[in-house]
Amino acid sequence: MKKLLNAPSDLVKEALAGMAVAHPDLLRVQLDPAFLVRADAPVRGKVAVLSGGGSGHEPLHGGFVGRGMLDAACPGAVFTSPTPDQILEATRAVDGGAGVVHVVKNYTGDVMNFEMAAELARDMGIATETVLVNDDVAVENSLYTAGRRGVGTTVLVEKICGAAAEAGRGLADVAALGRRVNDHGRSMGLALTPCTVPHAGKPSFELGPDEIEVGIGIHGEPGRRRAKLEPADRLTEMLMDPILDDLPFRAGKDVLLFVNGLGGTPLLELYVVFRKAHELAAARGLRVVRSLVGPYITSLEMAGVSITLLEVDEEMVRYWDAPVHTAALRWGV
Amino acid sequence: MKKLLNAPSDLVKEALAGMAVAHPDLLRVQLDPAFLVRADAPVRGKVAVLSGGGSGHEPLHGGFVGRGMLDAACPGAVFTSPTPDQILEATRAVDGGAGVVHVVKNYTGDVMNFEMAAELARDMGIATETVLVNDDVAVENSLYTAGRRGVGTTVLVEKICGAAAEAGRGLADVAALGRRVNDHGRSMGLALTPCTVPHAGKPSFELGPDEIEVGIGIHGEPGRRRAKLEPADRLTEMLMDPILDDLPFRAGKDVLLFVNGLGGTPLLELYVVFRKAHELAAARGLRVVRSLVGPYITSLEMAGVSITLLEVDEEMVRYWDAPVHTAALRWGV
Amino acid sequence: EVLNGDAVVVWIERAAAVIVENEKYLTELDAAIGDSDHGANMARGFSAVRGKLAGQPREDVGAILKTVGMTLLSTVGGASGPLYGTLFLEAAKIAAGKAELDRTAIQQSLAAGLAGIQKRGKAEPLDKTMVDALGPAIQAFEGAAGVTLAEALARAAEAARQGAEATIPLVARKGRASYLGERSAGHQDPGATSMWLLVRSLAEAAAE
Amino acid sequence: EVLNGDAVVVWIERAAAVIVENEKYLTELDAAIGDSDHGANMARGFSAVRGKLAGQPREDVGAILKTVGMTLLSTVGGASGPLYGTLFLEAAKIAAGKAELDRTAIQQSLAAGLAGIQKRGKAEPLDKTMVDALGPAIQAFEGAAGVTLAEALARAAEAARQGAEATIPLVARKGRASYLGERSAGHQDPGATSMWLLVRSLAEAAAE
Ligand SMILES: Nc1ncnc2c1ncn2[C@@H]1O[C@H](COP(=O)(O)OP(=O)(O)O)[C@@H](O)[C@H]1O
Ligand SMILES: Nc1ncnc2c1ncn2[C@@H]1O[C@H](COP(=O)(O)OP(=O)(O)O)[C@@H](O)[C@H]1O
Ligand SMILES: [Mg+2]
Ligand SMILES: [Mg+2]
Ligand SMILES: [Mg+2]
Ligand SMILES: [Mg+2]
Repeated sequence: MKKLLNAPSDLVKEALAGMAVAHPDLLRVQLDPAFLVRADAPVRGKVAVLSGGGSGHEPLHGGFVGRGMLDAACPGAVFTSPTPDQILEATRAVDGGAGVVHVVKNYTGDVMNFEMAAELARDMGIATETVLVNDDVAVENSLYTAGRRGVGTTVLVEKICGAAAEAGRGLADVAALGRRVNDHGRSMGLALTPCTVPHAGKPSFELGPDEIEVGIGIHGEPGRRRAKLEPADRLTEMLMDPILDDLPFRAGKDVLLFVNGLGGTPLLELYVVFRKAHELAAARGLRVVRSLVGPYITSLEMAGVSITLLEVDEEMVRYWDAPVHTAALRWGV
Repeated sequence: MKKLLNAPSDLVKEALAGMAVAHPDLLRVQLDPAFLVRADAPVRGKVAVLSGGGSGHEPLHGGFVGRGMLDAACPGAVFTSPTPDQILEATRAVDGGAGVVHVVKNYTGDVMNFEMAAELARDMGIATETVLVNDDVAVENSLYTAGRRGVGTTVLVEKICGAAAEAGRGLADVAALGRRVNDHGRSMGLALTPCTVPHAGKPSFELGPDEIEVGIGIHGEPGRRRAKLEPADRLTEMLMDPILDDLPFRAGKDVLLFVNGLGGTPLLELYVVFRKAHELAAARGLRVVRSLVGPYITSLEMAGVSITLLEVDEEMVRYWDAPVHTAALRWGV
Repeated sequence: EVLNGDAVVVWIERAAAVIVENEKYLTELDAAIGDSDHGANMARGFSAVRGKLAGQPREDVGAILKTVGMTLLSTVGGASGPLYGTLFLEAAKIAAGKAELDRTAIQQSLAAGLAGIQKRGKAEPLDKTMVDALGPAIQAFEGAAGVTLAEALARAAEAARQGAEATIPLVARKGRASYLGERSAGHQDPGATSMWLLVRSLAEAAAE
Repeated sequence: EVLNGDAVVVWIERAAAVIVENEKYLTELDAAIGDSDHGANMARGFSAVRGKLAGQPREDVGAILKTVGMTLLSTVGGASGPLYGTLFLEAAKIAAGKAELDRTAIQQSLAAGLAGIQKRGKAEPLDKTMVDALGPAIQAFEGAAGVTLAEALARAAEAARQGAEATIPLVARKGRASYLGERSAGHQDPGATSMWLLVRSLAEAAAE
């Protein structure tokens, strides 16, 4: 295992310490239990937006803490959901009296830990709402699974909810908007290489030189099926077709197209995929009105890509365009 | 070789096409010869800032095209300097009558191709100035080499020159400022894994499971020496010590600390390195007044990191903070 | 034929030791159908528990179990954290204020723990989870009338082992492994395996 | 004992074929001490040249060489692009307006090309560059008095080959390989190698 780290068990805390000194204007870090909050938290009277999950998906979530996006992020160990006490403490630290929205990716661990934290917060008189993100079309049959995973749409939910909260919208409103974003977003990914969890010390799975995993999550777990490596255009179709058919996305609609790198894939290749995805969306009569390209929700150093398509309405676009000032996403400020 | 591409020879052009559809508000792409210009080029009366080099270092340079940074970028084939005609055409396309600054990384190919382009531009009556970036302290003896390579400081030169040009400074001023930034910036990098040039189809070099290359460039070439993989803190010292000693950076000065990912290294690890680099800078009595962390000048999917330290003055900080609106770097707008 | 506070502490310390010993093994099981962290999660949690138990008074078995539950809850994370946390917290409710647990109390505690796990995680038997080790263990314990407590717990441990092994052919329907669909068959569930180790430690502690 | 336009075109076409054939080999040499692109750069350039020469009139050797130089300049890139471009553009100046090149003109053209390369790239002999193949080739050509043109060029090609091979023990002082310092020794310079292929193609064209 070749990684830039000291002890695997110190990785997350040392990275948090790095964030604290790199972005003192943006955020504050607390270590025990571990969480990040925006520098001016709690913001009186504003709904707070909090998310969290295992580490290893950076910049998600810590890189999205700041004005116009997340009030707090709770990082767990690598690929391990944070614990209820972390989430509870962060919830308390950012509650400005208007309640806290928890943005939760749909994984059993995240769901249960956030659930327990929300129960504890409720007992302390803090109102919370949970927005569950489950946008991964690779998981087809939710009856015999833990349900669809939360992947790329998470970033869009966090941005749009964050902006709505910043604009003064109430707890129920922000949560409802977040759910609407989730309902209109669909994602799918594929991996060219596995990643290595620092504690495990070796790759999570093995792939032959011309094999890929299709329908991959973001935790280094194998995907839904193994396939042959093909040209980028063909692989882009392999992701876009199920996405387009699922909502389904209908001609004439406006969409946000988000091509996400899983960590180890160069930007050059992401733009090659973006080009084809854009072409396929256009061929279905969709208008790509907003774009995002880059590694925003990653799986350590895994090479691969995920595509997210969000059918946007006027309100979502307005909140997408609203100022945001975080380590990883910034505009208008 | 596992990459998201179609034919290797189409990679750069397809990625440019992707950038064109992803960022129509920011930039325009021309394909033969290939270059990108900001959407409103040429800007009348403004000095234009142009850079270029081999592809494979994304977001450098194309991701820095836009208001407040580069007016144009000329991408060559992967790791291959662009040609004089590309540079000449881009220079013509962005000249707003006030001249064009060429930001050139010090590699034989870049230097010669830019030189020839500048000669041709001069023949056409376009004034150009060249800012040569050569900040890599790993190359010690410039007498017996092609001189120090241009690495991380390039990003800082482009940002600061771009802001100065946007502020209406003249050609000689912008170039002088760029040279001052170069003179006060120092960098060094190391690689944990090689990268694979698409045309070559296999890794540029081989490294054992516990070997690293120290003093690496950004073209997949081997570094100055091979060393054992050590804990991140120790590796950070291995980069910071030569940097700190070289300028030398003196106690009491303000610095910008830039921890750059070479492509395949997760953000989590970059922050671990940032933490230690910040500590080492502070131990020397330096004040880290600005930070940048992320993959900004990369070497395809290479795992590794480079550190850049820039001794800043008030003017550099002011131009660093000035609004910038590009695909990869954006604030204040 | 009872478990007092000392015995419970011995149990947990044995469990901690065996979990830490088997960290790599549990992680390898999780690598096959999950995300390679179950070993690290459990080792982190039980190491923390070990530290917490050092200063713990032994009079109230419920209080000991509560400490274990709270510590697991705040250190394990992932899916197993809330589930193992719930197991001990629910058991602690039954044991609250008791200096020792007799067979009935033991059985009620385990049953309350299982019920808590199923309420929180919604897993049914044969969903390929830790339930498939704990469920059979409780049944075996209930069924072991007329033998010593130690023997009853040994039978429970053996049932847990068989239950864990019996997850191999199953297709997961809960947790992260369920995303693999048919590809999850052929691998033993990591959580069922750690549950077996936990029950085995209990049997060993009772046999001492 | 002259090279006319047809012969020059035959030369360039042979060169293009052999460069494309050896793309992988040149890239491998560049992988060892450079950035793995020399083969692709040269193949891209000479393929473009091939396309350009199709419609090229044969009367003016200078015009042919200029087309080659301009095309290499705008398609090769890297360090080798401007250098090979300069070689042909400088040679083209000598050959301008000539329907054929005699020995003196050939010699002057090559010398002008070398001078251009050295002016642009500042490399001295033994810096481990293409100069180390072209320099010896020109010397051998000059020294080959009293033999046929074909034989003189064959000797030049042999000198280029030896010059390229002689770069193996050298420590690079110019170009990207110089960053490797001592580690550059033990590898043959890619540019010197492609230069040898170019001179060899010229000898073959002259022998036809
Ligand atoms: N809904 C559930 N009910 C019961 N047990 C579950 C459930 N989901 C997961 N598990 C158990 O948790 C184990 C995985 O734990 P762990 O790897 O620590 O967490 P995660 O899956 O979040 O990475 C599985 O092997 C399974 O036994
Ligand atoms: N300054 C120089 N003078 C002469 N030849 C040079 C010089 N620098 C590099 N070269 C030649 O160029 C070759 C490398 O070409 P290429 O790989 O295409 O370009 P790059 O080094 O830019 O990747 C070297 O092998 C060497 O022969
Ligand atoms: Mg996990
Ligand atoms: Mg090159
Ligand atoms: Mg797991
Ligand atoms: Mg090269």
